[in-house]
Formats: sequence, C-alpha cells, structure tokens
Amino acid sequence: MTNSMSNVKMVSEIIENSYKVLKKEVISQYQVSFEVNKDDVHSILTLLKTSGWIQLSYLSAIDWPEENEFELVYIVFNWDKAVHIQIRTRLNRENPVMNSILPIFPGCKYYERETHEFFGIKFPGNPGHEKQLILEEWDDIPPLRKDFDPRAYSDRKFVKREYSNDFVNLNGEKSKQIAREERKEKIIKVRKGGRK
Amino acid sequence: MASIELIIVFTALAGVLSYFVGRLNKVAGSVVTILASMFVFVSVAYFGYNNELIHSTEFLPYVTFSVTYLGLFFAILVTFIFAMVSFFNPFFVEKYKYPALYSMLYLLSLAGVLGVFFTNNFMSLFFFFEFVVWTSLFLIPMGRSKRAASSYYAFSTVGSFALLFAIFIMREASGTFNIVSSMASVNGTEAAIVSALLAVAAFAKLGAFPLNVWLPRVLGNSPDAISAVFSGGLEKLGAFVAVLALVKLAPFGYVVDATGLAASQYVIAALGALTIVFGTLMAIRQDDAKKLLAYSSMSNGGYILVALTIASSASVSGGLYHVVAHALASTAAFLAIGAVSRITGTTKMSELGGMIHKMPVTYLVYLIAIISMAGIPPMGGFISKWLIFQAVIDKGMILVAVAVFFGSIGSFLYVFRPLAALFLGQELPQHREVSKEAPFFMLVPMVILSGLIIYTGVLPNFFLGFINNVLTEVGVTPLVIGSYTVTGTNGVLQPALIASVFGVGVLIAFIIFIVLKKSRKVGLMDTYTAGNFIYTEELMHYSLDFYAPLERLYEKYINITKDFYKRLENKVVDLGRLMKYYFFTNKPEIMVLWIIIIMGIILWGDIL
Amino acid sequence: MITNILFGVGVAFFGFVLQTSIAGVNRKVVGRVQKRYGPKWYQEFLDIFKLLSKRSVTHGWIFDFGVIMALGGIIGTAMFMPITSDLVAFADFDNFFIFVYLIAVGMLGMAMSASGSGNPLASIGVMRALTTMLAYEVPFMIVVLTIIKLTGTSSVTGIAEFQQLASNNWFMIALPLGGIVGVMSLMGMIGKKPFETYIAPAEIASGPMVEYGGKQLGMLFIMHEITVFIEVSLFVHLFLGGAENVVLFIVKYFLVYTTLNIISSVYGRFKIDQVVLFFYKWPILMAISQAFVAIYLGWVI
Amino acid sequence: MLSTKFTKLSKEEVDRKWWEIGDFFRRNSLWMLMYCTGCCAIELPPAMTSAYDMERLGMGPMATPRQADVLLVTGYLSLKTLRRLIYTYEQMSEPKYVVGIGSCTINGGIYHDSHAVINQLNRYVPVDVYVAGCMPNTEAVMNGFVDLMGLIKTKKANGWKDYHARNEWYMANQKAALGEVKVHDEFHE
Amino acid sequence: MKEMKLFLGPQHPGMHGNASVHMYVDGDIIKRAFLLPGMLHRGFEKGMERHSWINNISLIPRVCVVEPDINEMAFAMGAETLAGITVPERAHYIRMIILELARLSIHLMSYGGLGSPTGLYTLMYHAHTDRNTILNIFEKITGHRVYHQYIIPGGVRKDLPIGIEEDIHAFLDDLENRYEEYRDLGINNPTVLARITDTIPLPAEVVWELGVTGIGMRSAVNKPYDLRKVMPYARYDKIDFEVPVADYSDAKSRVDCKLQEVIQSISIIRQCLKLIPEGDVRVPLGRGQSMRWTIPKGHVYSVVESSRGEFGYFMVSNGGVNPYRVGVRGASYPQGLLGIEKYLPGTRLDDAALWVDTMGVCSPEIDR
Repeated sequence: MTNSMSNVKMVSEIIENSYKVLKKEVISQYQVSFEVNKDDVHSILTLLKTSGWIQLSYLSAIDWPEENEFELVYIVFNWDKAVHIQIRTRLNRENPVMNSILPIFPGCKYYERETHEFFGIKFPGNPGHEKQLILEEWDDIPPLRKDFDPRAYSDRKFVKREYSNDFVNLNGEKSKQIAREERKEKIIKVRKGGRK
Repeated sequence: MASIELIIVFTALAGVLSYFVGRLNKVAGSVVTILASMFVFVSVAYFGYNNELIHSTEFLPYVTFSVTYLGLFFAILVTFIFAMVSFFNPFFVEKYKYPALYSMLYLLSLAGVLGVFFTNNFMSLFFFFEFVVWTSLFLIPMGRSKRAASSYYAFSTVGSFALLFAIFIMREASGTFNIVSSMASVNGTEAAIVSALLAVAAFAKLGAFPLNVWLPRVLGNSPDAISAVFSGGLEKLGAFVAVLALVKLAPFGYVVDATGLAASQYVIAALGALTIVFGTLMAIRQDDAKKLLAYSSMSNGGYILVALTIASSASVSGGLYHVVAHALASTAAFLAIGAVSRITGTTKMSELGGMIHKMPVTYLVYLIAIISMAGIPPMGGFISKWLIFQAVIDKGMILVAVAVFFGSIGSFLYVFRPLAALFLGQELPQHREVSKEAPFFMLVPMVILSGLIIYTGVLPNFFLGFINNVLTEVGVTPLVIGSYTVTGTNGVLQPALIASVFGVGVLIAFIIFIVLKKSRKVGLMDTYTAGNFIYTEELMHYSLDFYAPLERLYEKYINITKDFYKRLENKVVDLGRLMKYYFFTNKPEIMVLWIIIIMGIILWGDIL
Repeated sequence: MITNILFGVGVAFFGFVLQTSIAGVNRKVVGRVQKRYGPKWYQEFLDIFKLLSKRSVTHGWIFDFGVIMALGGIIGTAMFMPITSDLVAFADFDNFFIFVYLIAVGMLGMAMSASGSGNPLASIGVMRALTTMLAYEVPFMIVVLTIIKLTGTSSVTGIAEFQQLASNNWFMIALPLGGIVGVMSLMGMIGKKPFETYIAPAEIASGPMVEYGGKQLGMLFIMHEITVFIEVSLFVHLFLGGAENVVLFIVKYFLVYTTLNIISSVYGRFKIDQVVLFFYKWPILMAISQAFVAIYLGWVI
Repeated sequence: MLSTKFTKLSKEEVDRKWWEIGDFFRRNSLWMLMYCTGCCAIELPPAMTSAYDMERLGMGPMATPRQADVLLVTGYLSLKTLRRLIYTYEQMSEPKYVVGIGSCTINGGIYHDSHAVINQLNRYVPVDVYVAGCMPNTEAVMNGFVDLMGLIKTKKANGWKDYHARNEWYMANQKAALGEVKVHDEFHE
Repeated sequence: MKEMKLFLGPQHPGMHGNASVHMYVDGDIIKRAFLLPGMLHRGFEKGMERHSWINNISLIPRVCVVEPDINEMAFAMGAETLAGITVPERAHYIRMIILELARLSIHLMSYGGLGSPTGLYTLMYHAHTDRNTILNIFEKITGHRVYHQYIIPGGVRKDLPIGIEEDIHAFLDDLENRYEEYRDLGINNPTVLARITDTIPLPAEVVWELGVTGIGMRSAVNKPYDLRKVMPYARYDKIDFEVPVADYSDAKSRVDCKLQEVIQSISIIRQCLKLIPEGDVRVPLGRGQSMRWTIPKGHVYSVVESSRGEFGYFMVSNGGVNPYRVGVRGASYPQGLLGIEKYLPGTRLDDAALWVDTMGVCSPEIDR
C-alpha cells in the first residue's frame, strides 16, 4: 500500500485542523492515537468514516479509579490507507453516559452492550444495551472495574478444593513428596556419615 | 317387507316433524334426526340385504322405483353415514342459527339421497338430485361461509345441467325415461356424448379435477357434522353416477392394443390421475384440518374414478370397495376433527396441539381412520388400494400409475399432519384447561366407524361378496374371493393373515418392551433443547408450514384451477354488470324495447 | 399356521442377526475408507443391548405405544420376507405391496411416537422422512410395476423364481435403467447419504431419534436393522434373482449393502427439497422410459 | 447320575447378575455427548477421528443427552455453562457417567480466581473420572476413557447413584453457586 | 402459532464450540436469530490484569482455543511495541512458520468441519488426521500440541529443533499431493456443492456495516484486504504470496478461499524455511528478572491476521509489572453476534450450521 507514515500525517492533519486534540500519540507507523473531548467524538468518527475509515475495529473502556474517570477507546481502520486510529475520550466515573455511535457504525451494537455490562457505562441510543450479554444473573458491580476483586468473589461463591495431607497414592508407588523426604533423609544420613 | 316409497315418505315426514319438535326444543329436534336416520338405516339395510324391499305404491306418476344391487349398495352406505353423523347433531345444535331447520333439511336430504339411489326413472333421478342439492345447499351456510354454498350451487348446477342434457338425449333415442332401457338404447356418437355428460355430472359431484373448487370450500366451511356427511355420503352420489357413466356405458374411441383400453377411458383416467395428484398436493399445504381432509376426499374421488374407468373386475370392485373404505374413514376423521373443534372452537392446526392427552379415544379413532385413508394394512383402505394397484399394473397404465402411487405415498404425508400438529406435540396452554374427552354419545358413532374400518380391513369378504353382486348386475366379471383370501390379477391377498401377523409382531414388541426396565415419566417440556431452558409451549410445537420445503417446490403452480375459476367468476360478474347497465336501466321505454326484441327472438318460427 | 408364524418369527430374528452383523462389518469397511480401524464387528449388538439395559424416559403413553407399534409392524413385515424361494413363511402371500405398506405401519408408529415426544426437531425429522419417502417411493414403484407386469405375479418369490429360469436374466441386467433407479431408491429407503436428510445430526440433532434413549432407542435400533433387512433383501429378490440357498442370499445381501455403504461414505447429504428434486428428475424419467420400453415395446435384455 | 441342584437365587442376586451383564455391554459401548463445554474439547476431534479412532473402544459421539452415556466436561465451566450442563446431565438416561477433563474441572486450574468459573466440578455433578492436564493430550484423554471402563467393570463408577443419594447436597451446592439453575435466558426479548 | 423456537447449541452437533444460536423458525425458514454468547466466559481481561506480563504468556493462548498462536503473536507484538524491543531476524521467520502452520491447521479443521453440516464425515476424518500431523509437528517444536506458549515478547521461546525441516517438508509435500483429492472429496463433490452453492450469502455492501474481516470480507469485496499485505508484520513483506479473493461471498466461495489459502500457507512456509537466517531467537527481557519485567507507560492496539480476520489486542500499560488493561478483539465477534442476528434470518434451518462453520465463529474469543 501507500507509505504508511504519510498516512499517519494525513490523519493528524484531518483531525487536528478541525478539532481540539487533547493529546496525540504516534504509536507506530500503522497506528495513531488522539485523545479528544467527549462532545467531539461523534463528529470525528463521522469525519473519519467519510474519509475512508469505514471499519470499527474495537470499542472498549479503561477504568481509571484514581482520576475518577472512564476512558472510552474507539479504534477505526481503513483498509486502503492502513492506519488504525484510536479515538479516546474520558467520562466521569460517577455517572458514565456516552451517546451511542450506532448511527455511524452499526457494528458497535454488541461492543457497546458488552462495555455496559463490564463497566457500567450507559449508551443511550443503543436499544437493549442494558440487557446482559455475556454474564447471566450477575449480582455484583461490573466486573472489569478496578474495584472489583474477582478472587474475593470467587472465594465467596465457589468452594476451593481442599487438599488434605494424607494423600492416598492409588498406584501403590511412593509419592514424589515421600520420595523427596526419604531422599533428603538419606542425604542427611550420608552427610552425617551414617551416624544418627 | 318394506316399501321404498314408504321409507322415503317416512323420512321426509320425520324431517317435517323434527322441524316442529325443534321449534319447541332444539335438542329434541336433533334427537328426532338420530331416531329417524337410524330407523331408515336399519330398515334399508335389513330388508335390502334380505331382498325384501318392494316398490309397489305409486304416489306420483313418473316417480317409480326399483331395487338394484348398485342402488342398494350405495343406499346402505349413505344411510349408515347419515345415521352415524346424526349422533353429533344434538351436540352442535347450539351453534346453529336455525337448529330446527337444520334437523329438517338433514332428514330431507337423506330422503332425497334414497330417492336417487332407488329410482328407476331418469326424470325422478334428476328431481331427487336437485332435491338433494337444494336441501344440502342450506345446510352449508350454517357453518361459516355463504360463499361455499354459492360455489357448491354453481358447480352442482353444471352437473345437473349435464345430467339433464344426457337424459334428454337418451329420451330422444329411446323414447323412455327408464334408466336401464334408455341407457341400453344409446350407441355410437350419442353414447359417447351421454357418457361424457354423465361423467361431467359425476365429476361435479365427486369434486374431481377440474370441477374441484367447491369441495374444499364446502367441506372446510360447513358445520362439522355436515362436512362428514358430504365427504362420506353426498359426495358418493358422484360415484353412483360415475358407475352409470363409466361402467354401464361402453367406452369409445381408439383402442390401444397393449392395454385394451379406449381413448375415452384414457381421458377420464388421466383426469382422475390429475385429481389424485392435485388433491394430494393441495392437501399437503392446508393449515385447516377440515380443508386438508376435504382435499383428501377429492384425491380419493380420483382413485374411484381411475378404478371405475379401467372397468376390469379387480378395478371396479376395488373402486366400489374404496367407496366404502373412504366413506367410513373420512367420516370417522371428520367426526374426530369435529369433536376437537367442538371444544377448542378451531380446526386450524397451527392453533392446536397435544390434544391426545385429553382426548385419547378421539385420537385413536382418527389414527385408525388415517391408517385406512393412507392405505396401510390392516385397515379397509389397503384392500381397495391393493385391488386398484393390481388393475393399474395389469393394464400397464404407467403414467396413471405414477399418479396413483404418488397419491398413495402423498396420503401418508397429509394424513400424518393433523395427527402430529393437532393431536401430538406440545399441549398448548390455551386449550389445556378446557379440553376434555368427547361425551359418550359422540364417541359411539366414532367407535362404531373405527370398528367397521378394522373389520373391512381384516375380513373384506363379506363386503366384497356384496360388491360381486353389483358387479354381476352392471356386467363385469365378479372378483374371485375365497373364504379369507382375495385373488387379484397377479397375486393373492389374505388380509386376516396380515392382521394376525401384525398382531404377532406387536405382541413380540410388547413383550420386549414390558420385560425391560420401566421408564421414568417426564413432562413434555422436559425435552431436548440443545441445553437451553424453555418456558413457552407454543414455541416448541411444530405445526405451521409443516411441509414447507416440499411446498416451496410447487406452490407457484398450484393455484391454476382456482385462478381460472376466479377469472371466470370475474367475467360472469362483469357480464352481469353489463346486462344490468343495458337492460335494467331507469328508462322504461328501453326496457320495453328489449323485452319486445327478446320475445321476438324466442318466438321466432313458432308463432311469428 | 402356528408353525408358519413361528417360522416367520424366525425369519425376522434371522434378519435382525444378519443385518446387525453385516452392519458391524460395514462399520469396519467404512472405517477403512476413512483411514481408521473401526469398531469391533459385533459393536452393533453391544450398542443395542446396552441401550436395552438402560433406564430411559418416557413422554406419555403414545411415546411408548408408537415404539411398540413400530417394532411390531416391522417384525410383522419381516415375517413375510422370503429368504430363498423355499424358505418362506407364508408361501403365495409374500405380496410385494405388503412389504411396501406394512413397513409403513412401522414408520407411522415411529413418526407418531417421535411427534408424541413434543420436540419440534422430532417433528421436523418426521416431516423430512415422509418427504423423502414421497421422493424415492414413486420411481421404485414404477420399476416394480414393470417387473410385475413382465412376470405376471406380485409375489416376491414368484419374481425371484422367474429370474432364476435359464432363459431370463436378473432384472438388474434385464432392466438396466430400472436397476439403477432401484439402487438409488434403495439408498433412499435405508437412509444412506446423500438421502439421509431426516437424521442430519448437525441440523436437527438426529431428527426423530432426538428424544429417545434407553430401551425405546434400543427397540428403534432393532426396528431399523430389520427395516434395512427387509429393504435390502427385497432388492436382492426383485433385482438380483433371489437366492437358491441361504449362503448365496447372504453373499448377495452383503455385497449390496457394502456397496451402498461405500458409495454413501463419500457423499454429503442433500437438503430435503434437493432430494425430492433429485428423484423427480432423472430416476423417475428413467423409470418411466424403462417401463415404456419394457411393457409397450417388449425390449428386455 | 446327575444331581441337579438348583439353588434359588434371591432377587438381589438375580438383579446383580443382570447388572453385571449390563455392565459388560455398557462399558463396551460408551456413547459420549457432543458437548464442548470448554477448551479441552479441542483434543477430542483427534481422539474421535482417524488418528486415535475412539470407535475401536466402542465409543462414539451422540447428538442428544437422551442417547448418551458419558458426559464429558471438557475444561473450565463458566456459570452460564454450568446451568446448562446440570440441565443436560439431568436429561441423560441412567446409568450415566461424567468424565472431567482438564485441571479446571479438578480445582479451577488456571482460572482458579476468576469471577465466572467454578473451581470444583464434583460439588455440582458427580464425577467418575478426572483427566488431569492443561490441556491433557489425546493419549491421556483416551486413557481416561479406558479407566472409566475399568471403573464400570469394578462397579466403582457410581456417580449417578451418588447424585440420587446425596441429591440435596448437590442441589444446595448448585444453588449456592448459581442461584437458580433454570433461568430465563430470553435476553434478547 | 406463527413461529417455532429452535436452538443450535450449546449442546448440538452442528455448533462448533460452546455458544447457542436461538432461532425463530417458520416452517424451515429462520425468521429471527440471535447468538447467546457467554458460555465460555472466564473473565480473561480481568485475569490478565492480575498476572504479570510474563505470566500472561501462559494465559493468552487460551483465548482462542482452535488457533492459539495468533494470540501469542498479537500479545508479543503489542508488548514489543510498548517496550521498544527489536526482535531477532530468525525469530521473525520462526514466528511466521508457526503462524502459517497454525493457519493450515485451522483451515484443515474448518474444512473438515464442513463435513459435519453437509454430512460428509469422511472429509472430517481425513482433515482431522492431517491436522493431527500438524499438532505433532508443533509438539516437536514447542513441546505442546495445542497451547504452545512459544511466541513470547522478544522472540520465540527456543530455537527450532534440528531436523524439523524434514518433518515439515514431508508434511507439506504430502498435503500438496493430496490437495486435489481434498478438493474432489469436499468442495467439488456434487452433493456438497449442492449444499454450499448460493448458501447464506454475505453481500459486499454490508461487510463494513458489520465489521466482518478476514475471508468473509475478502470473498465479498474482491480486494486483498489481508493484514499481512496491508500492514505487514513479522517479515511478511519479504515473502511472496497472494491473497485469495472472490466477488461473491457464499459458503462455497468462502470455503474455496480457505482452500486457496492452504496453498498460499504452504508456499509461505516453504519460503520461510528457505530464507530463515541463523542467529538468536530471543532477546533477554528484564535483565535477568524477567518475572518482574515492566513495560513503559502506554497503550497499543496490536493486530494479527487470523484465519477469521483481524485479531487484535488492545493493551494499556501503566508502567507496572502487570498490564493495566488488556482488551481482546475476537476476530469472529462481528460475524458471530451481529452477523447471526442480521444475516441468518431468511436462510434455512439446514444452513445455520454452515454459517458458523464457513464464517468461522469461534465462541471462546467472543466470550473471553
């Protein structure tokens, strides 16, 4: 395809000319990231779609509890000018709401639904996104938030197998543990020169 | 000794009586129909079988009667069907708008039917024919559809006019209205025309292709009891006429050497074959159980036509036996469906399911009926189909054989569908509370019919012996029957042996079943769902578009006749509008002018 | 009469043992086509008896009644089946139509029982089985019509004996087109691919069998084995000249069944409407033209 | 002279004898349920197909739980699967056996601290044979089946009886982990 | 009733993996269909946050069971981009060999999987046997049959064993010799052809709407949209290969593309074996303390062309020992969820399993 670095430059020009970019990172020759305001996301994505970034590759969120924010990431891709563009924006963690991009990218339907399920972000405009997709009968906070501890949840709900020490060896051979202890004793015995 | 005239008059009077009783009490009026029709059946069957029916009294000129084996055969069958169906009347009168009228018409049509079968005079045959049409015509709209009645009337009119025309031709040739002598006197071209016209009458009555449109409409939309009467009884008038037209009159046209059949026979057989295929294909796609059975009646009418056309001993006896077998089976099936529809209020298969759990006896009756209809041993339908197959193979009619075999296998498909969708499958919640087994007096006729279906399948010799009499009478060599065996043209059948061997097989299977470990009973909803949980019975019941992949293959081509008649109907309506526009205008002088012109044309040559 | 019936039961049992063994051997044969060893030759017996020993579930009386009717009907049909011209339980009554229609009792019983389970997949399977039946039966019946017309008898032993006469060829050779149609129809009858649409595990999870387990499934397996026995031996008698002795019968039977199995192992399965279209295209044309040629023109090899 | 001495067997003994005969058939014809519950199912196709040919042992895949004898729990079980697994297990005809494949069925394996995966299968359904490993290779899986046959022969594969005997315990465990076993999953409606 | 509800999966012979398609059927036409995912949900993304970068190497292959190597590759590439590591040249070629062998294996499996919905079990038996040979080769190279944990950040775990080239060549020759036989048995078989021609088409204009990638897209839009070509990773830019495309995406053309990719993969492996240089296969991580290896702050979305399309890892590092957030874009996410919802309606019940098979719906990567 065409020279990729110039593609990245072209994208930067397109976006930086029209919108306020909070932070720009060129990650590799095929990837560039922009952090933008929440309100600009829809128009940027529309612009990108009309400029050839017609595929929504990925949509997800990152939880930043220290800053009390969620970060939404939209990744779009253009097959002719091979550049992945990350559009990132920050939401308030207390009341995370982001308008759905369903009219722009119909493929986002299930990504948004999953993001709601795992982070609790609401996407008005996406019908039925509040129903459970992956989980079933979930009874805790959304699991991908940082303050959710899966180990505690697992310990509470699922009983761990307990291994008792009097381990029965079905094959009639010495278990490794016993063999190791015997070997140790033997070594000590040898070291001590056969003395007790 | 009993007089035919008296029986007919008695039936008619009982009809009038039932009307007045019915005005007082609806149910009592319909009980009169039961008593009267049972009485008529018993007397016709008893005296007729013992050759004690007489025909002495002459009430009216030209209305004369004679007893023939052919008429007797049909009369016993049809009165039996009327008697059996009449048991349903008390349970259905509540649903009719004019219950007293219903009872009267029911008995009057029975009287008309008896007249048709016993008369020896073509003029009174025509009269009784029309009488049956008019009485039954008003029975149809007691169900749902007035349109059904009008199409029934239209097609019956075609048949009646054809009949009338044939009668006039025969009268012209022989100078008499007597059936036997006038039919014997025609020959050559006249015989061909008469035969064709009578065939048209038979086609119209049997609902055979292409005069088939009325049959499913009538049977699908009439009251449940009337559907059974039509399918088991009145439709068989067509078979009666077909015997007159096809067996008694000699075939005409070029005779093919290899088969020994004339061209006219080929034409009629081809139409019969088309009837079979068309009826089968249409029956497969119906959603209404009654319409499905209606198309199955049509397809079976095709079998009767094919059998009577070939006119060999195996085929005619097969055809007449098929009349019996189909009358019993289809009446039983219609009654079973009627019993279901009485409770659920619908006969649409897509709205029903799992009725077996509440109505096991009705289910068994339906099962036995459809086994017979599909021609599976040990039921009556197998014997008749076997005989027809023998005849078709013997004549080497390959293309007709394709249709016959197709209809026979296709009947498995369509008869199974109500079984699966209506009786089996998930028990739907909307009917779970209301449904219960039919009352005793509704079960009585159904069980009697089932018993007869099995009897005709296991020991056919009694009926075949009677049919042999008919065969001798109409001039066909009788069939060779032993005490338990039936000999066709290329094989011997022993139905009792088949039944007993089947019984042994079931016994072995039952022993295997019973010695093994007992099963654990689970509910219908505890079923394989690929591991998913289900709560909705109605979504777990396969009933709509049952044969969808098969239907897709032919649904484009199926509505040919319907479309044809639809267009014809539109043209007739247009013509009527045109007439109305020109004739019945508001200006009286134009009308007078038209009347004068028409009078002039009519009277031209006689007076002017 | 009693001895005849006992003999008939013996025939049914013989058919079951024969077909089950041969099916086991055939699983090995197909295994070789698929580059593996395959199971033991008596694996089918183990499977059936295992099923009979399990505790199953039932969905109501029709579920059981249908199974009994299915097995009973098939055993009854098998009792009419001749093995050789002399070994036949009910001589003169082994009419061809009995086989075609009495088998249908078994089919109807199974269909009834399957639908009675209340599972829609079972009903779909039954629908497909019946539709397949509509497809393969008509061409087959036309060919048999030709055979009956030529031999003048519809008794299966009669037809077999007709072919054993020195002047006559087997109908497989005498009516080559009809023979091919017979093979195709036979594949449809015994449910071999590509006409195996009504089992189709990947579509409808084994169709009519979907709710069966334990003894009901075991009885249906027995029923299936006997059905295959009836249909294959019907083919042997109608097209391959029957058999003079039991060994010849077993050899012919084995060859027919194995050939069908090997053919079927390299084919996929049609959709149900493709099955119908397939049979109503070439096989029925071949059957009709064969019938015309044989009956009206008298050209028989 | 032959002395025929019939000792009348008690009903239990007769039942036992029949049971032993049945066991012979059962262990030589194990039909497994085609249910890929987890990632260890990926080693089943080689076991089923020509490379290892499970059919030599009389084993074969079956479409529905009614027909099958062996339930293979191939790997980790998320809660959503566990519900359906229990439902499927209860639909199987008795006698039925469960083979747990992979470490996840034994103690949760690599997902021991996951919020969605159970840790110990035999608390919810009785397990007859475990095959350890992540993932166990095909030989180990086949060996597990042979072990199961041995257990059937020695009448030790009694998990399904245990499920009857301690049904309340199993039910309580299922309830603790799952809440309701049967749920409305019409999540699209 | 107007409709009937049927299920394809989770416990169904037609379903590959553990997911459930709920279908509302009229007659045999599907009116509505939905995928019920989540039965293989393990909380992967959460689990990876709780393990160190190096520990995660053993966790990631389990995301997609049938094709684990792409996970390793995507993860390794992402980590390398973030950490700024240059991978030795030899490791690139070894990675390509592994990836293409894996592609061969999954294409064979999917081609054999065609045998299940179409009933051609012989094809399934043959294809799985060949796949087993690939697994044996993997076992020789990596020590594991399925989960190799071989491609790691900084290269590959160890060098190729001596003499593995003969094994690979022998297998490739064998496969190439029997390639025509495979085609004849499967895709050229008249019965299979009748099933897959014009079955469940995917129109070109809706590809973007769904976000379908991989063979499903290429067979519809007729352009070589393959990440190996468009944005070459490893050393795919030095290899000569073609991307099979088609202009009408039905089941047949998708299977056909898969088979052509088999030929391309064989050729790629051959070229790699020819071009592979000598040298190191791994750069050391974390200066002797690889378990406590940390990666600078940043985020990256690293993508690999899997057999089903674009497979991506979105990784965020906050400079710690563990990844801060890892998101997985399963390649079959669009065709699995949205594709089934939008393009299964209107097809027939018989063909539902064919969509799952030919589009390559891999449930573990949807659920994670």
